[in-house]
Amino acid sequence: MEFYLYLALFAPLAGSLFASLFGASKKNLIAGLVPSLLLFTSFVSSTILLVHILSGGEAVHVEMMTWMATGDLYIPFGFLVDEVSVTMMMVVTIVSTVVHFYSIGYMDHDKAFNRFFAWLSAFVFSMMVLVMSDNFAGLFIGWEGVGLCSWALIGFWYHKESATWAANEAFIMNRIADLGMLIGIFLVYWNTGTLQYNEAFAAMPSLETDVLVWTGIFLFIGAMGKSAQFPLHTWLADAMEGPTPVSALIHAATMVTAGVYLVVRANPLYDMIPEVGIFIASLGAFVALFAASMALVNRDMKRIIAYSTLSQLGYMFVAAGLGAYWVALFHLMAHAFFKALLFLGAGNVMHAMHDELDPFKMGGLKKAMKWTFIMMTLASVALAGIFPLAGFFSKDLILEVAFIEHHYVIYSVLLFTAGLTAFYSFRLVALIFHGEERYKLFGVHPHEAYKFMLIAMSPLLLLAIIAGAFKMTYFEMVTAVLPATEYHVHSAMTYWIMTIGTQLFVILAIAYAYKKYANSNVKVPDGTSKMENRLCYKILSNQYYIPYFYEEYLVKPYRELSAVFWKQVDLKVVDATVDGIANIIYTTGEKTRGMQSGNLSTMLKWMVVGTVALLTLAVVFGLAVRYSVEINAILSALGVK
Amino acid sequence: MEITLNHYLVLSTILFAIGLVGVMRRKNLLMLFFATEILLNSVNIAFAAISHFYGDLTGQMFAFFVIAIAASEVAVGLGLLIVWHKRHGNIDLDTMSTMRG
Amino acid sequence: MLIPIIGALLIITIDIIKGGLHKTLYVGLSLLFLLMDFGALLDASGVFAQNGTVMGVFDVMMIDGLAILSQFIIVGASMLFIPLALTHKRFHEFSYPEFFALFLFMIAGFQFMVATDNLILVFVGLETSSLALYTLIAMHNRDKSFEAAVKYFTMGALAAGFYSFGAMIFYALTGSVEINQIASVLTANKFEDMGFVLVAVVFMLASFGFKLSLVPFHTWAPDVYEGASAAMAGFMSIVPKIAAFIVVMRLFEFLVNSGVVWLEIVIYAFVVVTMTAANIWALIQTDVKRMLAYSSVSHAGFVMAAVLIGTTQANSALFLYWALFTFTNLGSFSMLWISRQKHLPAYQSSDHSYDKFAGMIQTAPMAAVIMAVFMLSLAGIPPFALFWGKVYMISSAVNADYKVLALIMALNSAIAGYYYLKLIVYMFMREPIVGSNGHVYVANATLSLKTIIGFAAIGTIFALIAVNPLLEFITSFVHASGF
Amino acid sequence: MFDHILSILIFFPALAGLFGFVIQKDSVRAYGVAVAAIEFALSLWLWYAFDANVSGMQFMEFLPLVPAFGINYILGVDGVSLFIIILASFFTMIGIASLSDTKNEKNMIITLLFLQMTMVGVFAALDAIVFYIFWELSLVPMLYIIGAWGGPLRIYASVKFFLYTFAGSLVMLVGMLFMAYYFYQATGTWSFAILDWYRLILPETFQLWLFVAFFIGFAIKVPMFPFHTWLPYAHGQAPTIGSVILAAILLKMGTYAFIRFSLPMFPDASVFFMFPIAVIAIIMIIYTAMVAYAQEDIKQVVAYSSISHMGVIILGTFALNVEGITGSVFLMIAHGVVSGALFLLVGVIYDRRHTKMMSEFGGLAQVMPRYATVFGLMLMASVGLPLTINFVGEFLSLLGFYKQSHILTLLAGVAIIVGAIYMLAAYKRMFFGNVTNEKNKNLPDVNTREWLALIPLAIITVWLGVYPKPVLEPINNSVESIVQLMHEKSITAEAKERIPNLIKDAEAATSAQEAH
Repeated sequence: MEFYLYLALFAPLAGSLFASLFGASKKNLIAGLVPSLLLFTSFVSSTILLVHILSGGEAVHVEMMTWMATGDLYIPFGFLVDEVSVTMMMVVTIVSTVVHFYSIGYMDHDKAFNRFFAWLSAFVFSMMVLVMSDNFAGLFIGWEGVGLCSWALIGFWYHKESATWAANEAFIMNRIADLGMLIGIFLVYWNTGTLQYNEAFAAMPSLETDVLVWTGIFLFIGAMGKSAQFPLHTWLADAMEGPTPVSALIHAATMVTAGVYLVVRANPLYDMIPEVGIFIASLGAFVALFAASMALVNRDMKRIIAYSTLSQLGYMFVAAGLGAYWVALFHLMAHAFFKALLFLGAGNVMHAMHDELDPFKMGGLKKAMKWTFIMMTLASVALAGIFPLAGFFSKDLILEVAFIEHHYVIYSVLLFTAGLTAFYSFRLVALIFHGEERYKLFGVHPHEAYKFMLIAMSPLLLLAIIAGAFKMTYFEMVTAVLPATEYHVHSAMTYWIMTIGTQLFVILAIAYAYKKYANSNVKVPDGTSKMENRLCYKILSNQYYIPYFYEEYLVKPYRELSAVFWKQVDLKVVDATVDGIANIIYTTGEKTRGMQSGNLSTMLKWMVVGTVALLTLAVVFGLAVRYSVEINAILSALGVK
Repeated sequence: MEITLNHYLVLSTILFAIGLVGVMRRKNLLMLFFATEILLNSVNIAFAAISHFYGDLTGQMFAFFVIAIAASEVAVGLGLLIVWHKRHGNIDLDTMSTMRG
Repeated sequence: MLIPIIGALLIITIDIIKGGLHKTLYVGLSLLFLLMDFGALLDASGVFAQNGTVMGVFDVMMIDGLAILSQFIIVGASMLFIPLALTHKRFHEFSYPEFFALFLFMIAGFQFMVATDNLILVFVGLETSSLALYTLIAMHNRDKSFEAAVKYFTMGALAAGFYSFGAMIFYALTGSVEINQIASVLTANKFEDMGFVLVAVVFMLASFGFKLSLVPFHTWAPDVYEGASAAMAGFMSIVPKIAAFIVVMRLFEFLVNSGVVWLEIVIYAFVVVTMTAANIWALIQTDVKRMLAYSSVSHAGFVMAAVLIGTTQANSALFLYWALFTFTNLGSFSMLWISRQKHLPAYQSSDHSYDKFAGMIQTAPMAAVIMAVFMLSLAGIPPFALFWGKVYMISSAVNADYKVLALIMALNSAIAGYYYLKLIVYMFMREPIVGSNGHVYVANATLSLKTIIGFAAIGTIFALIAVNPLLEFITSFVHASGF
Repeated sequence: MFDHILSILIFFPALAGLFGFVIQKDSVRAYGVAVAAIEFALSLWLWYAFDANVSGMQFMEFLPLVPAFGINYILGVDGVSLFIIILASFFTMIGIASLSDTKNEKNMIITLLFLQMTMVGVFAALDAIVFYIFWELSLVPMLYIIGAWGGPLRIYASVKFFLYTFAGSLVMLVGMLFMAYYFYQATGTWSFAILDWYRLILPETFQLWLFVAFFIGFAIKVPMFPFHTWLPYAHGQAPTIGSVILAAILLKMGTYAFIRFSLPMFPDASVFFMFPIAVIAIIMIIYTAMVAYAQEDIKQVVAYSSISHMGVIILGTFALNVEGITGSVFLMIAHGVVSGALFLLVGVIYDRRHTKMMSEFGGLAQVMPRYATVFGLMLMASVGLPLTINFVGEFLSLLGFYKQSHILTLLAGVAIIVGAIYMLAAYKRMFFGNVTNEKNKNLPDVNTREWLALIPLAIITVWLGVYPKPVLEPINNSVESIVQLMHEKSITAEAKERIPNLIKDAEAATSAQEAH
């Protein structure tokens, strides 16, 4: 088994290195194929491991070598394949394999083809490290690694100002969160004396609660950054500057879910501190709604999908926060499939439309791109959570969890959000594929993507449809390590009401979306229509002015303050003092050199003056000594001691 | 009245003071040398008086040495003075301030 | 001690018998006599090591450790100086045999000065040497040197007046002119008329302050150094001062140690002011020679601290410092001496202006490196000679609990660093001035001069080998003579 | 022969430098490379012969210098100094090898060889005065390098560098003399041997004063805020090789000296001043990082970034526990490698365009992809990405200090954010976007001579990031002995409590083992 573990782990790295050999040379198909195949092997070996786990084999745990060892600190490169990590491995390898093959077509015309695959495989490697590590330090390696790769891939088209800006924003925001993560790790180490998951979690129950609370909070801050939870969410939408496959792999399926994975991984910790769990859950619910609302009015295809990702992450955190870790993980998995599918579909559309992103400028594409249309529709259905697709099983489960745990506010928020989700997903579908062909105005001639790209997407389509079927087997598996709480509404009655109610609500939302956007009188908005001038529309389309706020009140001041520190403080104060001291000495010299007038009689005067001065001193002192008795008497009379 | 040691000392002190003032005020090199002579001789007086007071000869010995040295000093001094006068045609102190700072 | 006098007389007689002989003869003769003198010193030191301090000649002469050590320095420095007369260019003072005769007389004077504790003899030695020195300076025979001589002479005369007056008061107070007698009498009567003692001390301070060029009695130093030939200046920065230091040590340390607070304070002030002020003035000089003049003033102030501290370590530090200083300072002045031109080029404001040395590393690398070594040593950069002196001196200050003084001394070296560095900057980092070729820097060089410089350089660079034996030797002598 | 390996390491380059004078101008570079290579080989042999399990000093040498005053020529290395020595010889080698064409190259190379002597000497010296000698002497060649080959402000920069450091170290010298004096008081014998001083337990007041005296000397060298202003000038004006050596080795002298002198000699004072110094370190980290962000000159960015990193090193040092100190020592090496590499990289572009202004560049990634890649790697190392050399150091340093103070560590951790900000911003300005400036249109990519220097550095950066054990282990052992010494020497209760007692812990651990 260990062999397969190493294979699964290092195959992507090999792919990345291979591709990077061609880094600076011009496009070479090999550089794309080899990594993809290596990823496939990685996928295969992950599957083997999964089978091994499913067939009741125990977790595979290897310790490759020491990384850091000093004092009492001992950090190995250790890897663990248990029920949780194998799930993640599967998700990562499946999606990334698909995305790789897809990208061979998608990046076909890009001159930096090779570089793209180098980074993409590198990302997969870091992601594997992240999920497979058996200690926090290893997790952190992957954590930073994926950050780096996402930086490089968001800024992949580095000649675009917006792309590089978004890349840096993403990296820095993640860094902010990583600081929290780091502090969390320190807390774990100094309190449990180790960073190994099992030992650390074993030691935790004996610690006092506030330590645990702080640890939980700081670790979660790290999770917030990666999973783009409020207020660190702005980078995700901007990250859409990257190539679409990147968005599909990193910013939908894998990296952004790392935060959820962390919480799930640390479930023993979070079980001990439910108050933090509640916070996580409420934040998740808030983000779910918050993101969905922004998706409602947005006019950028990819951003809409990004927001929906954000809101789905919210769902996952709700589940995780409420202790339903396996549910969170399940939704993570399901979501990965249909969201990746959605993105890849969007990628096809972009190609067809020559990188046009505004759905209002499309419409009626279903004729031109039949398969893409079908796939995206199904993906949206899954996302909306319509029976019997994947979304239904995972998402409604979360609703139930919220309901059963008696968090009715969260429940209702999530329910409402489910409606919104359905609405904006089908708003998108409708705008792109239905209605009349507005793109003709812009003189583009859309065409369906390559066959093999569509084929590459098909596994995702399949999984998006049937993933729900594995629910119980999956449950059996993960609950070996995760708290096994079955979530059943007690009375079948309420259950059916809930389920059907939700379904109806969602379907209504979908219908409304179609009615509003699928008809022929949808025009390309030009900022005049009265809806666009509504306040709420403005707020939403400006993402609640949060990016503006960051720019104005954080970035700018930082820039100005730095300038002040340099120009005013460092040069004008710190340095000036040093030079000032030197100058004072020098100028005293200049001033007093007059003493050396070179005139003999002045010199003589100086001598005499010096002598006389000394004389007077001497006389005074001498008198003082001679009459010391009297002087002391007088002083004491004056009360001086 | 009887002349005591103190009178001598006071006298020599006064002379010394005069010498000092001369040294400071005089601009003429020659006068300057005279002033220094006064200085030394004032000391001689004191030495002679004190040695008489103590009744040992050390003081007078010192005085003799002082005289001798004063003499040789004058010799050297005058030598320098003459050379200077040869070169510049004056013996004014204020002319000799080419080096300064 | 008589040896140099004999030598001087011999030189004069030779000249009387047959004039117009070449200077090399006189140089050789003086060297010879100085060597004999040195040998005699060695012998004397042997005797001293055997059976302690020796009094001689009606008990006015006193051969103790200080005397011997200081004479070593005096004679040694003179031996380093004499060969500098063999310059490439003709400087006519050296063509007079009187020059060498006077020189030897001067040495004798200094030796007398240090080898006695009788104020009369000190006075005699002081004046003999000074008078000779005035003449030697004047013999350089340029306007500036005459001016220098006159200034030095006049102030010297005043100083002599002060000295004799001070001595007179001491005599009046104690009826003796022997320092140890004075000391014993004063301590016997518990300094009852402190006022007068202090007055006497003031006059002594004034006269020796002049010799040691303590601010504000230093005003002669820069001018005289500038006026005198570089070699003579280097000599002046070492020999007269060590002689004066010995007398000051003899005279003041018993006063300081017997708790005359006033004197302690005053000397403290002198030390600090001299060090700092001289450093500050040295910063702004444009002529290297003048800068070195001020720097020697500040070094004197630095060493004056030993008199203040007055422990055995401090006194040994004084000798160690001065021995090392001899090498370094003579070396650097000789470097100026060999770069001495007869006529100033247009771009030079004075004989040794800084810009004369611009870009020296490219035109005369070897000379530049040696000069740099001397400068670094003066700045107290380890492991060059003066560093060890500084360390030992500061350490002695520390050990005597003069913490602040130690800090001031240290920081002064930092200030001093600037102007030594200035020369290095000119030599290594500036571009050479057009029309100056490397020859300028060795215009005046001959084998003997180079030898001396090499000698000084080696002494400066490899000082750390010599430090230990030197230290042990000095300490034992100083200790044995009760300082 | 190898009993005197350290002396050989110190004086071989100097002697070779002397011989260098006679060598013909054009072939002197080859000579320099050869000498430096031999030196490097020797230093590697030192590592090979070094016994990692011994925590004490090794290859000790003793030679009386001024026994009358207790000054002796004592050498020795332990895990702390070993790798900095190797680093020094390594950088001299690649520095000379990759030296771009300079006027009077000969002087430069000879100067570098002398500089190497002083550098190795500082880290090998075990006698305060010998240490001081090399410490001061190291200023002179650097003064010359900056002043003779530097930019327009070179003279101001070099003199400032020299005087500032000189003044500081003079105060330190006074401190040393005090120390020797106290030792004399206590034992009746003069000694400047550091190992003797270790045995001396000082009353706290003395410790405080001495600590301050030493601190001034070290702080200026490090340089710590607010004594740092000489550094930007020195770096800004120095030629590439000068900046490389300065950043890679000379700055480490200060931090090394903290570990060698301040900590073991004044444990209580170290504890007493821990928080003030930590605050200074945090100011260094954040403030200088912001200043770096404001720079327009890429070299200045790197210069200020080194100050920022030195802040982390200081913080780790004053964590006063094994994790922290080990981390800081490792970070010294890491920062040496990375900042050295960064300065080399800046030099690469400077040689091509003779400007360091970032506004002059932009879109370089298209013109010089390989250059961009190496720069990117070093940049990521400098922002402390895991699996690069810097991360190990920063992680351990912060981890260590977290034991002492949570909130301060949180503040110091901001380093990983602000560091990313200025570095990414600089990288963006230089490499991303389109090539706007005509002059950049066809710049040649990195050439072989530059690869010669960059590839080894890149390899080290990753290798030690992935597998730091061979370096970390010896450091760890030596640091453990230092910490233990501090614990035993400390007299105040607070110090006892803040400085961990390893032996006790060890016993506790073993007993726990038995319990299982």
